[in-house]
Parts: sequence; C-alpha cells; structure tokens
Amino acid sequence: MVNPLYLIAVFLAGAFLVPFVDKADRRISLGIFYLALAASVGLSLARLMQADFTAMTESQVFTAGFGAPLSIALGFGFKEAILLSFVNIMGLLAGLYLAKRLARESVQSISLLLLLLLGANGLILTRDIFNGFVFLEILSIATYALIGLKSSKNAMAAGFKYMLAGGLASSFFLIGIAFAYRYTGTLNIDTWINMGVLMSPGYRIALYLIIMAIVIELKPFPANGWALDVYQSAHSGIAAVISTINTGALLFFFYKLLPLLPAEFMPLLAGAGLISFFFSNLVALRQKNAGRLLGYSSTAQTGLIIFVLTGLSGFNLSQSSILMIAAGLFVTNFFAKSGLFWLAGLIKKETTKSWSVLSKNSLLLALFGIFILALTGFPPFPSFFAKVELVRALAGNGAWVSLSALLAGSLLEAVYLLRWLGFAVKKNEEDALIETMPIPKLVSLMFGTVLMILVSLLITTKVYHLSSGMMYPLMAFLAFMIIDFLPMKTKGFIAIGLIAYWGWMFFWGKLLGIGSLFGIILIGGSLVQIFGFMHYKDNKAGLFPLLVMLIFSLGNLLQACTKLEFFLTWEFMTLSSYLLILRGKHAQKAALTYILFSLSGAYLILTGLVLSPSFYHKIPVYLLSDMIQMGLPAAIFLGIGFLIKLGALGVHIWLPESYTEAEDEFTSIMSSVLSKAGVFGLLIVLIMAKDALVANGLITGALGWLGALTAFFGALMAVFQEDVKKLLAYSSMSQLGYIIMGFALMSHLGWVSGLYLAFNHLFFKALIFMAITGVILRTGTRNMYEMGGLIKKMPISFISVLMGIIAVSGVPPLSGFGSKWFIYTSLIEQGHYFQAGLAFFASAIAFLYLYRLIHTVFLGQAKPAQKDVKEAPIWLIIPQAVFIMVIMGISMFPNYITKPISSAVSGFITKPDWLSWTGYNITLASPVLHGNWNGNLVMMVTMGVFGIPLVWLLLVNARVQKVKQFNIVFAAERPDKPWTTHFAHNMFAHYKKALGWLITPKITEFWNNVTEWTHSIAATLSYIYTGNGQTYLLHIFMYVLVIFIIGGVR
Amino acid sequence: MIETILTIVLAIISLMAAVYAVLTKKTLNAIIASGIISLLASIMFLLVSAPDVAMTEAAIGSGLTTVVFLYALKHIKDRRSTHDD
Amino acid sequence: MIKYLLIALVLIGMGWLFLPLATEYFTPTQLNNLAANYVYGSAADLNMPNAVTSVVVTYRGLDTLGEVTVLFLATAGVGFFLKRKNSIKSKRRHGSEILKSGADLLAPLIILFGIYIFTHGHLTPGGGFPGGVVLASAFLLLLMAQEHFTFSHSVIQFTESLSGIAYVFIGLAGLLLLGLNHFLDPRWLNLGQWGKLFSAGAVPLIYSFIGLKVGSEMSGMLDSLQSDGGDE
Amino acid sequence: MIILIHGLMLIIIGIWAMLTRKNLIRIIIGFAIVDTGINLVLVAIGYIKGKTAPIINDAVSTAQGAAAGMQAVDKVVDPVPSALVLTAIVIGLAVTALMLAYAIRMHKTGRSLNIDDFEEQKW
Repeated sequence: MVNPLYLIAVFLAGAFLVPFVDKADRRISLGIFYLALAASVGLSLARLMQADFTAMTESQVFTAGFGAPLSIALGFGFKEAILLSFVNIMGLLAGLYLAKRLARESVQSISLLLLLLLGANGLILTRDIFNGFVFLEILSIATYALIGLKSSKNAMAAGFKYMLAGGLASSFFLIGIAFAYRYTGTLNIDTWINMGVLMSPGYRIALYLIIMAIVIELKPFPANGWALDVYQSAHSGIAAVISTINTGALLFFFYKLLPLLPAEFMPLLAGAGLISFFFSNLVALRQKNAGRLLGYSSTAQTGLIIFVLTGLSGFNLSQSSILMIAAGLFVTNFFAKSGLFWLAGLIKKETTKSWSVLSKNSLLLALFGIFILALTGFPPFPSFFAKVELVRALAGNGAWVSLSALLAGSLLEAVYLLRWLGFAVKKNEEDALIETMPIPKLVSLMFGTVLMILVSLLITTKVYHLSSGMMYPLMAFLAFMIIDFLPMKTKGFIAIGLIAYWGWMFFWGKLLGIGSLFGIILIGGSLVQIFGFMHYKDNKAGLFPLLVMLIFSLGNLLQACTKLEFFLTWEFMTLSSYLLILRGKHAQKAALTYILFSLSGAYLILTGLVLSPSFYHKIPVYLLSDMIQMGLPAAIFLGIGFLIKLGALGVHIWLPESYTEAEDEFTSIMSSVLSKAGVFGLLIVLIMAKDALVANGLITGALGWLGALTAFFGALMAVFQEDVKKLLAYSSMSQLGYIIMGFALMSHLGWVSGLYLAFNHLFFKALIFMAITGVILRTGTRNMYEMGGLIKKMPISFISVLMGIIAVSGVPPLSGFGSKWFIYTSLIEQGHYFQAGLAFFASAIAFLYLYRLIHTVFLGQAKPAQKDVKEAPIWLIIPQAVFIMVIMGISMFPNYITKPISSAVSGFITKPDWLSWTGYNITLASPVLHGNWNGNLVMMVTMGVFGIPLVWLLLVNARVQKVKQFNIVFAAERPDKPWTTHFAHNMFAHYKKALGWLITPKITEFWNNVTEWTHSIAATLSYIYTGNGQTYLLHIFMYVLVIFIIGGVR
Repeated sequence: MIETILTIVLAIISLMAAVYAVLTKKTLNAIIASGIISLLASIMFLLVSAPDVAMTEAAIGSGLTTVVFLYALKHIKDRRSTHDD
Repeated sequence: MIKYLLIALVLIGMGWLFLPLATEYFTPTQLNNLAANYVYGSAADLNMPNAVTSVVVTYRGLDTLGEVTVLFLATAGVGFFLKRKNSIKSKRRHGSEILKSGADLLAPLIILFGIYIFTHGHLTPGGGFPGGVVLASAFLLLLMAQEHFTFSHSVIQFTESLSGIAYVFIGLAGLLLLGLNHFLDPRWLNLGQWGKLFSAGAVPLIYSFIGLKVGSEMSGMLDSLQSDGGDE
Repeated sequence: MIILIHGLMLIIIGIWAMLTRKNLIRIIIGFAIVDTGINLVLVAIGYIKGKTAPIINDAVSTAQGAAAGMQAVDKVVDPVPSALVLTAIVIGLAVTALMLAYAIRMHKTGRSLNIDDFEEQKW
C-alpha cells in the first residue's frame, strides 16, 4: 500500500526547500514545485491503481509506531484515493495555470500553494479530530495568504473578512474538540464512533460546535458574505482552488464526522444545506459580476452536497449510493467551476454581459458551453445522473418539500447559468478579440475539460451501464464536430446517409404499432428536412453536430427501455434543441425561455418517472401498454411535463418566441417533428395511466378543455400577428390543441384522430414552413406587410403554401379534412358538444390567418424592393416536393394511414365494432353518430370540379391584357409611406375590436410577474450582504445560535 | 486553598484587563492589556500543573504576540505620520 | 441600534450555549484511559520523563509537524505580504550605546539558554517552541540594538529550510528503518538511559530541529514585520 | 473549574470585542483574547485536583522507565490537553500575525483601519 505519509512528506519537503533553493534560481524552485505536484498526483494515482480495497475495511496507517487511539491514524482507502487523485490533479493544473504569476511573485507564494495542498491532503487523510484541526488551519492560513496574490483593496478586504470568519470557525472547532475530549477521552474519530452517542447536553453542544465550524467553513447561506467577496476579488487561479480543493477537502472532512453526530442533527444540517442551495441560487439571479456569480453557484453546490450527505441518511438508501450522488455533484462542480474561474481569468471581464467576447473565439466558447451545461445538470455529465438519483430518492420517499426546493433551486441555477451562456453567444461588434492567450492557462483549461469528459463517460458507461445505443446522439455529435470543417452539402449528405442507415438498421420493420408511426414522424420527418439546410454557402459551424444529435435522440425515444434511458434521451433532445434555437441571431431570450420551460417540464417528467412503476428492460417504453399501469400522481406529473413540451395554453409562452427566433429551417423541424416528441410522451402517459384516468374522468375532461382552449386561442393569436413565423407558430400551437383534444377523449376514435392529425400536421406544417423559409430567405423580412405579390417570383413556394393551407384549414380534398372530420366526429360521438363547437369555431378563425398568409405574401401587389427576388433554392424545394407528394398520397389513400393507426390504437383501446374500413371508405355507425368518409372519392370529385375550370381559366387567361404593376393607368394613387396604411398591416383590425379582449396577454403578464417578483425577492435578500466584515461575523454567530435554538440541540 | 484564592484573584484581574482591552480608547493600551491577560493565563497554567504550557504561553502568547502587535502598530503609526501630515 | 441589540443577544446566546459546558463540569479523579496510556507509555516505551513531550513529539508528532508548518506558513504569509520586491529598508531608530553593548553581551547567553530549553524538552518543561521563541528574542534584541543587522536573511532562511527538511527526514527515517506505521517514531535511535540528555531516541534531535525552525521562523517573521513593505 | 469559567468568560469578552470594535487591530485583539480563553478552557479540562505536572521524574523520583510509568499514572494530570494547547498557542500566533499583516496591507491600500471603510463589495 502506498504510504500516505509520503504525500505529506513530499509537500512539506517541497515547501521547505523552495525558499532555500530560490536563492540560486527561480527555475529550480519552480522545478521542485512541479516535481512535488507531479509526485503527489503519482502517489495518489498509484494508490488508486492498487486493488487491495475491500468494501468495508478502511486502510489505515499509523504514525510513531503506535496503534490507533494513541497515535494519529491516516485513512487511505478507496474514497480517499479517488478524492486525493482529483485534488492533486487539480493542484497540478492550478499550479500550471498560475505558472506565470508564480514566476514573478515572491517565492513564498510557491511554498504557500504547496502547503495549501498539504492542508487539503491532510484533512482528507486524517482520522484524528485534532489533527484535522491542524490541517484545517494549514489549509486556511495558506488560503488567506494566497488571497494576497492580488493586492487590490478589495482583495485585501475580502481576505480579511475570510480570516475573521475562518478564525471564528476554528475557535468553535477548538472549543468543541476540548469538550468532546473531556467527555470521550479520545481524539481518534474511529474510536469515538465506536463509543456511540452520549446523552449529555454538554457533549451534544461540543459536537454541535465542531460540526458548525465545518459548516461555516463550507460557506452556508446566509452566513457566507465573506466567501462571496473572496470569490469576487481573489485571483482567478486562487478562487478556482478555493472552490474546488478547499471545498472538496472540507466536504470530505464533514462527511467523516457525520457518524459521530446524533440522528437529530441530520435534519438540521440537511435543512441548512438545502436552504443554502435554494437561496444562493435565488440571490444569484440578479448578480452581474461573473466572479461573484460563480461564488454564489459554488456555495449553492456545496449546500446541495451537504444536503445529500445528511438529508438522505434517513431514507432506505445505501451509504454508497448516497456517496455516489454526492460524488456526481461534486465532480461536475469540481471541474466545471475551476474551468469557469480559469476562463474568467483568461478573458478578464467583470460583468457577465461582457462575456460576449467569447463569441469570437469558438474554442473558448465551446469550453464555456460545456462547463455551463455540466453545471446545469445535462447528460452525460455526472451531475445529471446525480440529480436523477437524488430526485428518485426524494420522490420515492415522499420528501416533497425537499424535492420542490431542490427542483426550484436547480431551475433558478439554470436561469442564471444559461442566461450567461446566452450573453456569451451573442455577437457584439464592439468586442475585441481575446489576444493574449497564455499557453499554460490554456493547457490547464483544456486538460481539465478533457478530464471532466473522461470522468463523465466513465461514470455513464461503467456505473450506469447505459447501452451504447443510448449514447449514439452523443457519438454522432462528436463525430460531426470532427468533420465540421467540411462544406455544408457534404455534411448534409453524410448526415442523411447516416440517419437513413441508422433508421434502416435499427428501426425499419422493428417498430410495432404506434412506434412505426412515430418512427416515420420523428426520423423520416427530420430526415427529409435536412435538405433544407444545404442551401447555405457558408459553413455553419456547429449546426450539423447538434442537428444530428437531436435526430438521434428523437429516434432513441422509441428505443429507450428503462426510465433512465428515456429521461436521458429526453434530456439529450432538450439540450440539442436548446442549443439549436440559441443559434438564431436574436434568440438569446427566446432560447432561455424555451430551456427554462423545457427544464421545468423535464423535472416534472423525472418526478413522474420516479413515481411510476419500473419499466422493463429490453422492452421499448412505447410498448409497455398493458404491462404497466401507473397511478394518477405519476400521470399528472408526466402529463404536465409533456404538455409543456407541447406548448399547451398557459405554458405556451416559450413557443411563439422560440419558433420565431430560431433559424428558419430549424423552426420547421421544431414545429413539425420536435413537437411530436411531446405528443409521443403524452400518448405514452395516457396509455400507461389509462385505467386510473378512465376511472377518474375529471382529469381527462380538463385535458380536453385545455386542448380545446389551446386550439381556440392559438388560432386567435395567429390571426393578429404581423410576423409570418409567429403566425405559423401560433397556428402550430392551435393544431397541437386539436391533438390534445383528441387524445383526451380516451376513446378509440379520439386517439386515432389525434394520431392522424399529428401525422398530417408533420407534412403540412413542414411544407408551409419550408416554403416560408424560402420566402424569408429571399425577401429578408418576416413581416407580412412588407411582402406581396410573390406568386410570380416564387411560384413553387406559392403552390406549397397553397397546398399547405388547404390541408391545415381542413377543407376537402386534402388530408387535413380527414383529420378534422375525425376530430369532430370523435368529439361528438363522445358527447363533447361544447368542445366540438369551440374546435369548429377555432377552425373558422384559422381561415382568417391562413387567408392572410397566402394573400399578403403571395397575392396583391409586389413590393418595389422585392422586384428581383428569385425562387427559393432547390434545397428548400426538395423537401417541399416530397411533402406535397406525401400529402397527395395520404389524401388520396387515407386508409393506408388510418387503418394501421386504428389497429395500433386497438392494442390499447379496443376498436368499437361500428368503425370499419371498406375499400377506401371509412364507415361510422355508432349509436349516436353515423357517417362515412371516402378520401379517394372526395379527391377524385374535387379534382374534377377544380380541374375543368382551371383548364378553362388557363385558356381564357391567355387572352387577358397584362398590366405592369406600376402602370398607374389602372391603379389609384399610391401613398408615400404605404407600410402602415397597407391593408396587410394590422389586417384584421376590425376583428380585433371584437375579439381583442380575448388576446390581452394575461398569461405572458403572469409569467413576467413571476420573473419580476423572483428577481425582486432576490434583490431584497441580497441586501443582507452589507460588505461589512463585522456584520458577517454577526451573521455567523446568529446562524449558529438560530440553528442551535431551532434544532433544540440542548 | 491558597491556590484557589490566588486563581480567583488572577481571574478577576484578567477579566478586568480584558474589559479594559475592549473599552480603552488607545490601541496601545489594549495591546498591553491583552499581553497581561496572556501573562496571567500562563501563571494560571502553572497553578494547574501545566508547566510546558505555561512556558509556551509566556513566551509566545504574552511575549511574541505582543511584540508582533507592537510592530504592526508601529508600522501603521509610521505610515500615518508620513501620509497624514 | 438594532445591531447593538443583536450583538447583545448574540453575547447572551453564546453564554447560554456555553452554560451547560460549565455547569456539567465535574472534577475527574483519575486519568482517562488514553492519558493513562500516554503517561505509562512515555516512560515504558519511550524512556522519556516528560509525558507532554512524548505526546507532542511522538504520539501526536504529526500535529507538531503540522504546527511547525503553520508557523512556517504564517512567516511565509507575513513575508509575502510585507516584503514585496524592491522594498525600501525603513529608517530604523538607532539603539542607544548601552542597548547595543548590552545586546552584544546578552544575545549569546540568550541563545545558549534557548538551546538548553529545546534540547532538554524531553526531560523538563519547555521544548522546541519556547526554546525557539527564546532564540528569536535574541534575534529581536539584536534587531533593535543594531543599526544594520546583516545577520538576517540567508542564515535565517538557511536554518529554517534545513531544519524543516531535517525534521521531515527524521520522520521518514522512522518510516524507512522501522516500517509502514513508524513515521516520526523516534525509536530508530537508541532509547538511552532514563533521564539523560541523550535518551528517548531521536526526540532531542527532533526538538532541536523544531527549536531551530521555530526560532528562525519567528525571527523571519519579526524581520519582515519590522521592514517596511515599501509603498506601492 | 474557576479557570474553565474564566476561560469561557474571556471567550465571550473577546467576541464582544470583535463584534463592537471598528479598528482592525482591536478586532484582532478580540481574537487574541478568545484564543487565550480557549487555551485556559483546554488546560482546565485536563486538570485533576491535587496531581502534579506530567513530568515523571518529578512525580516519581525513585523509579525509572516502565516502573516509573506505572507509578506516575496515578500522580500526574492529563498530558493531552497540554499537548493540544501547545499547538493551539502556536496556531493562534500564526493567525494573529497574518491578520496583522493583512491589517497593515489594508491600511496601506485603503488608508484606513476602520472596518466600515472596507465594504465596497456587497450584494
């Protein structure tokens, strides 16, 4: 076994030697410094490689040749070895990061850094409480001194405040040790643990003082003002060390002391940790200084780990799984936080907003993105798995208050972290390039990132045993990152080929029932739309990796078997779609709204998954029809989660924003494909909670009304939009409302109609969006009143849009009619006359916006500015052509679709006898409703009815005298500034008078108020940080006393 | 018995010194008072059979710490006189 | 005003928190197990009359190593703060003639006394820490008395580094000569005869190095404290 | 017992100083007083009435080695708190010295010794 004392000796000898040899040459002392650091890494890794760890017995080493209670024991088991490997590697990287600084600075700084590491190592190793005190002092004093690396007034003040707090904590610690020794007669932690808990009040106070000393050192809210100042003003290299090495060592020491404590202390500490997590994140919301923001984030993360270590002990959870959660959170924070501090040191910008300089340096931006996403808890980073396990533990044990605090805190954390990412992505012309990029700093950053990724992959594959298929999205992302330099078209064809191959290998013929339907929607739908991206001349860096990742994760939704796999895939999907939206030019705010709603949804989904019975391995989720039935609570959580993804009324406000601001081609995918993931999820929930929902009835009733209102208001909002994409976005929302309505019926016909509409919606919405993408590309505007008369310039696009709106509006002969027919009949068949009425009204409103779409864009007078526009590029036309053909196909032969859907649905809900297919004819003969629909016949008739006049018109048209647009003989006088007087501007003003009160943005207002209030609460809370060191001391005392009184420690 | 009385007397003196250290206006006096507290403490250590501690406290606690305080005060006084005048 | 109220509350609260610690106090009549083992072992295993020293240097030797390190840290920290590069030596007040000659006379005696204290730490009260401080006080005397005290830097640093490293290596010697669990075990040297100067294994050696190290560290600290950091 | 209470009282007086004094050096003095108080408390804990210092020679003048140890066990006070206090005293000095160094630097950069003048970073 590697003797841990070598670690101590290495640091000590190095620290003592350095000032001495420095007389000769600074290079020698630096050499010794790095040698000592490397040796410490080597020693801890060597220990890790030894296989003599046994699960329970700790490997201990004693000093001075005496046994445990007499001498000081050091534990060097598996946990210590792992943590020390991380800590010492971080030490080496921090040393590297500071290389330039240390070469300039007086030699003491080198010794100080070595001794800081000695303190951390000792604190982790020691099994003796007083020895722990000594190493804690070494760690603290070295840190205090190193804060002096920056000699600004603020750094000095912060360092002094830190010393005050630290001094106070060590006083508490020492008093505690004194009395604990008085009561137990030992200082060895293990002997002490074996003695059990004594009942004397004095003893409990002693323990309380000891543990509170460590808690204070861990910077809990609100007794942590000093720590924030330190993070804000210390040298970035030192701040990184404090937030990683110091925190790690202290947390481990805290963990070591936990077995000493009486059980009643645990809820107190857990509460303190959770409060620290939630409120630190809350107060961080209004923080603009990057360093201080990182400080808040650090204290929050530490609080969360304290909570995990103490709060889960009461649950039926093994010690190792608790540790696993804590380790996952810790490791992520460890690497991400150090990386962020280092980045802060590289770019030297104070406010978070000014981090937009990163947008000009793609490498640093990528690193920044990785750190932020890791901290937010996205897969594949360990924090993701930790949070999943944590939610599982909390929800599984009914700890609802803790769970809500955890999820709310995580959401707040996501707000400020992702907002920051938004700032960094935003291009700002005034920003200068980051010119000075010191190599050592860059090496530290890169190496840290690589390590984090390696650890993440190790955990993902070795601990959670995820099948390789689940990791395809990530692999595809990485593969496309590598070939990202290729031209767009090459990448496009590679992507199409890859996805087609993947679909063929893993999905073709392997999907059953509704799976095959969603297979076509999710994979096929996106596959065709990849063409749309290929018209770009410039190499849009990062687009294809994300796009491919999104498509792979969409497909994986159909392959996911376990809950973890499903949620992982869901998060991959959320992540990639968020980043794709963020690519939009002005999409920062929209993307933030999107991801916040998505994350809330994801948290609800996660909670719901925890509450639902476990899934089977090797059976895809969508097939678990009758095998699993979940209860109502799980169904409600899951359902709300998926409804957020769908953009149902009330939680829809992310939808128009992000649809509008995302890149046009991607909006098409979002609307047509991505929203179907929500549809898929909702359907799964309904399937799995069918029994409970049918028995209850109330929930599905509410869901139906929600769908109806979504359909109605979506249509209504669409009418009054000037922005063509926003119009289409609301239109999508409306359509999804119909789907919800259909599903909510819980009847065979209802589900068939919902699925059929979902299927149709893919094609017609993608068709319209693709065509409009071309229009926006050519005209350069999204405002409809700035377009007009494009029918001559872009005839193919016109035809696409025309086809699309006919389909959307539900007019025969195209497929939309069929879907609408299904919806109405199923509603009426179930007796939901009011909903049917509302839905019908919504369809009527839909005519208005669809009319506006085709009229203002393609008909009417052409705008002078758009005299020279051309037809859309061929790459946009290809998908349109495909979709038109498909729409024609399903319109002619609807039974090729409806029949399989019906038989798929009948796996879950028995098909009633009165529904039947004969040839092309669908017949309904229910007790309440009769009807039939023959799509083929309708098509034939319509074609006849329209075709003959069309031929005649064309013939007649040849003889019409054509007038040029600006030939004023036939026109009235044109006003100078026509935009606002143009009929297309505020086109339905008269309807607005009648219906406008319905669309006052009540819901948006509500969400804005939520945001505002949260921010003002954060602002109010932050005033406790007065900046005065003495007040901070008072905070610490009050903190200790209040917990003492609340907890009734006496 | 004598030891107890002596201890009580020392304790009272030392507490008075402590209160004086807090309340006095002059920092120098406070420093000296805190030195006296340490010195009294080291006598108390002797009374409770801890000669090692007594020696160390006398040397470090009352001796060196006071010197360090005085040096710091001198530093600041020096600067004050050069800057403020 | 509220603040003063809070402070008063905090003081009362702390008193209340400490109260059980005092009221529950009872005078023990005999040593607890651990202490008894230490006292017995000090004589039986280590051949050392001063039980405190045996705890400090041997049983809990790692603490003491840490303690020396803390002092080193403080010195380094103070030096790091106050001795920036290009520091200008401040004008020091001249010591009087009497002080000068007195210092010249006294300093060697004080140093000798300090050495006595730390070499006899295993036999009598005292040891490395007070001994080291006595050494430093000699240094302080010279510092005050002499105008340009040139002894300082390199010698101090040399002593400090070397004694520190020697301490670590004596610890490692136990490890290498006696085995895995014997870091800082002084018994690789002969335990010698009860009550003599050269007894108790390497303890006198360790305490000497501690004394030297503490002495040089404190001298270094005083040196940095008296030198003006220079203005920036 | 008296020393223990005295130590605790010193600690509270020290806390009073560190919470009310505005001068940096006076706050540090508060810490020094707390340290002394803690040391007193620690030593008081090891004291056993009527027993001598843990110097075995003095406690048992005749015996040597192991025999002396056997006899001394009943005659001396607990050496452990003494050992701990030794460490605590040195650490106290180290922290005090560093705090003072900070105070000197703060005075240099901030031109003030009042802790209220160092609250630029907040919220």
